Amino acid sequence: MTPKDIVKITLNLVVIYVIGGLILAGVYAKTEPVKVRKAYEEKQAALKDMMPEANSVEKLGVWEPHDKEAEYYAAKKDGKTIGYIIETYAKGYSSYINMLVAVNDAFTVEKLNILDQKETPGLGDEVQQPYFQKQFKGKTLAHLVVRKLPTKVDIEAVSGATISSRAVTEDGVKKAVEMIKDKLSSEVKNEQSG
Amino acid sequence: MEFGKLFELVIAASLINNFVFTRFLGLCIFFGVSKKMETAVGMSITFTSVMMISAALSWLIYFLIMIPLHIEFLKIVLFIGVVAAFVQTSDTIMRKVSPGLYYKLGVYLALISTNCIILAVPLINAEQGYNLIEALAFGLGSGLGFALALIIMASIREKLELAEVPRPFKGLPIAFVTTGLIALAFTGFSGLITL
Amino acid sequence: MGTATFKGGIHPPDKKELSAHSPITGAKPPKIVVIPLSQHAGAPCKPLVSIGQEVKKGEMIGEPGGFVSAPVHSSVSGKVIAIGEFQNAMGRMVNSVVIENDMKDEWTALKDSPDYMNLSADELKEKIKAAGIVGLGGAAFPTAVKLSPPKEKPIDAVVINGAECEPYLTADYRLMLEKPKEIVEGLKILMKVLNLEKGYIGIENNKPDAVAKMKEATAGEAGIEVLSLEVKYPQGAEKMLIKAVLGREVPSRGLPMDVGVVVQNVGTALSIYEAARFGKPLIERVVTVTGEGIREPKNLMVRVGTKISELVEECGGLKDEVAKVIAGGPMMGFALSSLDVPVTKGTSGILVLPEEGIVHAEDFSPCIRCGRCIDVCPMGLMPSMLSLLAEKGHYEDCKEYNLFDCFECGSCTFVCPSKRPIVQLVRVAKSMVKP
Amino acid sequence: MEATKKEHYLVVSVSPHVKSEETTSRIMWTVSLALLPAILSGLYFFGLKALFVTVLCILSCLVFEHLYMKVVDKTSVVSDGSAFLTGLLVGMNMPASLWSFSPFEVHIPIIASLVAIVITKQLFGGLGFNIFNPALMGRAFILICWPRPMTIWLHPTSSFLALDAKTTATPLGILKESGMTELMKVFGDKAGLYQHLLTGNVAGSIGETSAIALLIGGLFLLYKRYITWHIPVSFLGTVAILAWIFGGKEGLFTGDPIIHLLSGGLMLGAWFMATDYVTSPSMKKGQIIFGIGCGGLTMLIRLKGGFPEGVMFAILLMNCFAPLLDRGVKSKVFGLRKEAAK
Amino acid sequence: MSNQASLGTLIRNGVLMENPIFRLALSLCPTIAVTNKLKNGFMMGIAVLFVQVMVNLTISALRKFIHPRIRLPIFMLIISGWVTVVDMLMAAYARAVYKEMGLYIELIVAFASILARAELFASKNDVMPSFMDGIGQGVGFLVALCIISFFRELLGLGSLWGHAFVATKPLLIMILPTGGFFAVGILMAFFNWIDIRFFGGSGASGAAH
Ligand SMILES: Cc1cc2nc3c(=O)[nH]c(=O)nc-3n(C[C@H](O)[C@H](O)[C@H](O)COP(=O)(O)O)c2cc1C
Ligand SMILES: Cc1cc2nc3c(=O)[nH]c(=O)nc-3n(C[C@H](O)[C@H](O)[C@H](O)COP(=O)(O)O)c2cc1C
Ligand SMILES: Cc1cc2nc3c(=O)[nH]c(=O)nc-3n(C[C@H](O)[C@H](O)[C@H](O)COP(=O)(O)O)c2cc1C
Ligand SMILES: Cc1cc2nc3c(=O)[nH]c(=O)nc-3n(C[C@H](O)[C@H](O)[C@H](O)CO)c2cc1C
Ligand code: SF4
Ligand code: SF4
Ligand code: SF4
Ligand code: SF4
Ligand code: FES
Repeated sequence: MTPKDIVKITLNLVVIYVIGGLILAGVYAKTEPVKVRKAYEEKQAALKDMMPEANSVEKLGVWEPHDKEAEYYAAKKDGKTIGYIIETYAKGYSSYINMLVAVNDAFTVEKLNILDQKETPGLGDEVQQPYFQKQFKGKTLAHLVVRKLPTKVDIEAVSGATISSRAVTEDGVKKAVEMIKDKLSSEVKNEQSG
Repeated sequence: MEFGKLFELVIAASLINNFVFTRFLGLCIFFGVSKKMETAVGMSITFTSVMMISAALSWLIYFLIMIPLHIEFLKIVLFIGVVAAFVQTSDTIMRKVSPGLYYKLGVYLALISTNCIILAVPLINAEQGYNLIEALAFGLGSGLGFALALIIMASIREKLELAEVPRPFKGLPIAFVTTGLIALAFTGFSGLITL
Repeated sequence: MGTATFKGGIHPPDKKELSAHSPITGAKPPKIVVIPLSQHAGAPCKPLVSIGQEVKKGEMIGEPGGFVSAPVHSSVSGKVIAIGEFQNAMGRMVNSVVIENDMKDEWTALKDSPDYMNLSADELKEKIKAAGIVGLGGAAFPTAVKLSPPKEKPIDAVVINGAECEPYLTADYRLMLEKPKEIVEGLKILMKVLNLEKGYIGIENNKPDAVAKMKEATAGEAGIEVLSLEVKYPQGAEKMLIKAVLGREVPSRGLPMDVGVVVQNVGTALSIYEAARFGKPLIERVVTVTGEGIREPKNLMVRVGTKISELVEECGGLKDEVAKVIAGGPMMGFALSSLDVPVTKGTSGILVLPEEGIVHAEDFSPCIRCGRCIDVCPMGLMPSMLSLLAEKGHYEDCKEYNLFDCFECGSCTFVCPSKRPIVQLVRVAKSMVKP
Repeated sequence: MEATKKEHYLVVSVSPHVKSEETTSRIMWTVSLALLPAILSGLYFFGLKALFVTVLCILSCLVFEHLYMKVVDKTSVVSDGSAFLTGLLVGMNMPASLWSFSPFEVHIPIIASLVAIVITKQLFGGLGFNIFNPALMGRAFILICWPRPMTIWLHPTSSFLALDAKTTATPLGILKESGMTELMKVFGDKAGLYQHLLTGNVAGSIGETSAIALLIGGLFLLYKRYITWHIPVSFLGTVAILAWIFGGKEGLFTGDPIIHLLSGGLMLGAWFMATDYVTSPSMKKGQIIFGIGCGGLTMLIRLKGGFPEGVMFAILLMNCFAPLLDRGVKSKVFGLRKEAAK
Repeated sequence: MSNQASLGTLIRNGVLMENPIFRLALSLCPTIAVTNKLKNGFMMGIAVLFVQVMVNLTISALRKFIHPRIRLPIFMLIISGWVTVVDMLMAAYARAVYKEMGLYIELIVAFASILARAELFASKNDVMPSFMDGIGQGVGFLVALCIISFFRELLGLGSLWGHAFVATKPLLIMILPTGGFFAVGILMAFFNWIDIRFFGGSGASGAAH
């Protein structure tokens, strides 16, 4: 390799890196804020959707269902807490099912939204269907149990996917409600004792 | 418990989420070198070792350099650079130190550096936020799973050489159908470990 | 059950009762004999006679063409009427001497040796060589060569092969019943030539009377043992026989002498005795003419060179218009395309299968990998793979499956439910690649 | 003598000149015969619906085989019995509930037959060349496509013509989902359960429920030497041992091997499907490894996996390894010692 | 491929004769991974098209400037740069699709077909032909992905571009791994059949790797 080659190679590298770096940095600078903003908006929209009557949602804390990080929020209307939104994970048939649960201040379920799951198409993934998710509205802790027969009081399993149904109901929603109830009562206790 | 988790990770990466049969990675190489058992074995060995080392290397770069500097967005450029550089270096070293081994495995090294699977492991590691040990386990599992797939496929394709496969299906098409059927058999592992 | 045997093998219906009870009788003297100059493994003979020459019975008409070779003698007295290429049983054209029988049966002078047991080993071997003796068990390998093992391969046992495992054939069986003493003498000569203490006679135990006869004949003979072997084809193949009798495994692609053994057929033993005692050359042998397609199955003492058509005639002729005539047994014999070919030193039987007994080799189906062929292969091969590879033209790959260890016994082909012509495919493969 | 020569037509072919009576089609038909007790038991417990489904599968397989041969211009060999046997086995692996026209479900067995015959068998070169067990591949395919109908099990009833569709869970399904206590509740006690499992008076695929009928067929094949002991024994043995060690809830070595041996598709799989010559290794040593692999995977899936039953996937997974096992395990060649190998 | 070849030929080659997927069997991973829905397949195709064209352009423009010794590393650098651009763009503007197939977008960087075109064509030709070649190759890829994902979504989900035609899923397996391999295998065989039947070809597809 002649010195000329070395110079040329160095020049090559420098030029390409500089130009490439500039382009990438430029695109990054342009897209990153969009990405962050959109992600934020999506999340807010999702949270909002959980409690339409609330006009602000405030993060309360973080918990770790199945060692995964999840947040929970207080939904407020005109500064007054009207309910809570909890993100959770449930151990399903072949995947962890990611969902948002909304409860009102009496800890009755308002809404369930399954965000992500990789259950068996045609079986377990039916839990994503509205007919299954709608059942949860108005259920209290005592009625968060799965029945395999038609029921109006409790949760009726998706037929052929009892495991997934149970996961959503008992491992997901129920535990989330229990958690928020626990946390709040201990906070209350703390406040009282403190 | 920690060990149990790692074991699960290896099993999951090799069987349940086998790169070839469920994740669709490394298919070009998979179909390219599974015609003969000899090449399949050579590739398997090369692959598993490269997989683990590049998992470790890229983990170090990602967590010790890129995250502190906030240049995660360059991960594609840097990972491919690191992996290619590593493969190139081992190529050179192997040629000098062990020409015999180089003669056997060198050609696979060259194939690997332009393969998507080699990049997939660092990317998945980064996405999942695995720690170093987990990243290594994942690299190992993926490598073993790929090796398993290659060796099974090579033995089947050698057998198919003698079969009267309909002419339009000869070669790659029947290999694809076979892979589909193996993938179907591998769904038997689904639900074994929740991921 | 204690009967010695080997791994694998098959049990085809043995059909020996067709001819088992007919004593050996002399065949009618042929009017013409066609004596091929190459009846043995090894180099062909050079003719010693010319057209028009008168020859005596037992006169040498062809001299050995090399070390692995054996002289050929006239089986009749008469006149040489032609020398040239004639078809043999395998369908090949071979140089042959045609002699017209003058029906006088005049012998040449033979050298009688009543005290043959006192001759030296070399003298005995010379007699065997001069008598043109070759193995009568199948391959027709010159016996004298077998008896001259190289120094580095010491021989410590000789085995007389009385298995006669091929279905239908009864030539060796009748010999053992009718000439047990002579066979034992032949064995003793073999032991003397090779300077051995031990000799064995192996007989399949579907021939208990032959076992009894041979035991009787060997009573009081030190060092000779008669063993009854499990009935199973190919018990008589020499590698299997040695495994059964001595428990030794002839190495892959090796020879019996690699494990210190010489194997000879019972007929060969008899010829050895006759050569040593009377100086009689090998000009006739026992041939079983049998099968459902022939009217009167017989065991005949036949002169070498007799046309097969004459034997068929003597046994009442063929029953059907369409038939398969086989030189040898049903497992390894050759189907004849013409009956106008001569009996040679290696012809142990003429088998006639009637029309309904013919299996057509053409309609075979794919291998279903049932593994039956693998179970029966006495050599422990994978005939299924051999046949598949050969069928698809992957001849080189056959070697990985030990192509050249196959001795074409046909066991695999017999059992194959898909009727695959495995032996044929193996032969094709063998002809396409170098060992 | 000239005359003799003229009169006769001599057939020439290569040795050997005698062959055994065994033929491929005789083997296939005999294996079908050995399945008769099991299919009769299936018909007894699941009635006309089972008959309908089984006949549908057999006919579809025969038709697909014939059509394929016509399309590729080969002579049709439907009479060799292998397509019939495949069809019979496809049928025996279906739940009888698939007889239904409303909701329309009869296309399911037909597609299973299509996958079995055309994709799994013929695309790979036809009889003798397929890598995977056709009947099981057909079943796996439809299980994934229509998981719901494929997991609806008719209640075994003794009334042949009953068209009601009372459904229930399979014993293994109950065991997996609700545990042993629930199982005992349904069947009374262990003896009652064993009895049901032996006779076949439980929910399940048409031909898999009666362990005793399958055992009779399997032993018949063993006696006729159409199969050897290696695969069934190593398969069943592995299942029994693993069930005993890991099958119990109270800890190691508390499991009940008998339940696992008698239930699900194990008997059918071990005697009739893992033993398929074409898709299993041909060397004995390979067959034993194959059987152990099948047993191990079956129990892994039954105890830890997502499916209540693992026999089908276990056999299909081991089918992938059969060519490898054949390659790795070679016969011991006479007179060839390891070090002597050239 | 000579420089005289018309632009039309170049495109036709890419789309038909040397289709990276069906004829060359290159870049197979995304072919199967993202083609369970038409929309995903299409987006992937567009992404590849974009990268291929931009890479070809960049390399042909810089080809005199790049020192041959470090040709390949530079090519890789350029490719990974453009892939990063696509990755960031999609992450920001096509979020739903990106969530489903982000990994495979990033893996475009390792597509043998892109590097192969860069090396075999763009590094030897002018900007304009290289641009056309990129379009040809990219469109070929796009078409293949669309064909595969068309069948897979239609059969597997009974819908197209997310619009359902039937309430049931006709052949669910088609959107699963098995269905992906089947679809590619059967389509390849179909093209082979056409080749054999109508053009007397050998029907052998697939240069290894
Ligand atoms: C191919 C296949 C996939 C399955 N996938 C799921 C699933 O995703 N979720 C689930 O709960 N059950 C799934 N199952 C069924 C379970 O194994 C179990 O049988 C079912 O949950 C029992 O529910 P049932 O009592 O309502 O029938 C699947 C079964 C099969 C055969
Ligand atoms: C498959 C097979 C079967 C054989 N069976 C016999 C037999 O039953 N009796 C026999 O004498 N030779 C048999 N032979 C020939 C023997 O292997 C061996 O060559 C012979 O006994 C040697 O003696 P010879 O040289 O006197 O013929 C058989 C050979 C083969 C390949
Ligand atoms: C090429 C060749 C060389 C042989 N050399 C010897 C030998 O040196 N010593 C010996 O005892 N037998 C020798 N044999 C004879 C064999 O051991 C065997 O007896 C003969 O081939 C008969 O075969 P059969 O089993 O088919 O009858 C030789 C055979 C062949 C074909
Ligand atoms: C013992 C035995 C078992 C068989 N088992 C099966 C089976 O499980 N599934 C099947 O489709 N065919 C089976 N067959 C039939 C036949 O071998 C099968 O169709 C081939 O796989 C087709 O090449 C069996 C045949 C035999 C002899
Ligand atoms: S068939 Fe062959 S081996 Fe058997 S007895 Fe006859 S010659 Fe000997
Ligand atoms: S079969 Fe084999 S051993 Fe016997 S004569 Fe022929 S070549 Fe020799
Ligand atoms: S013919 Fe060859 S392969 Fe067949 S059984 Fe005999 S030795 Fe084995
Ligand atoms: S006996 Fe015939 S069908 Fe059976 S494995 Fe051997 S060759 Fe194949
Ligand atoms: S290996 Fe070629 S695209 Fe993945």
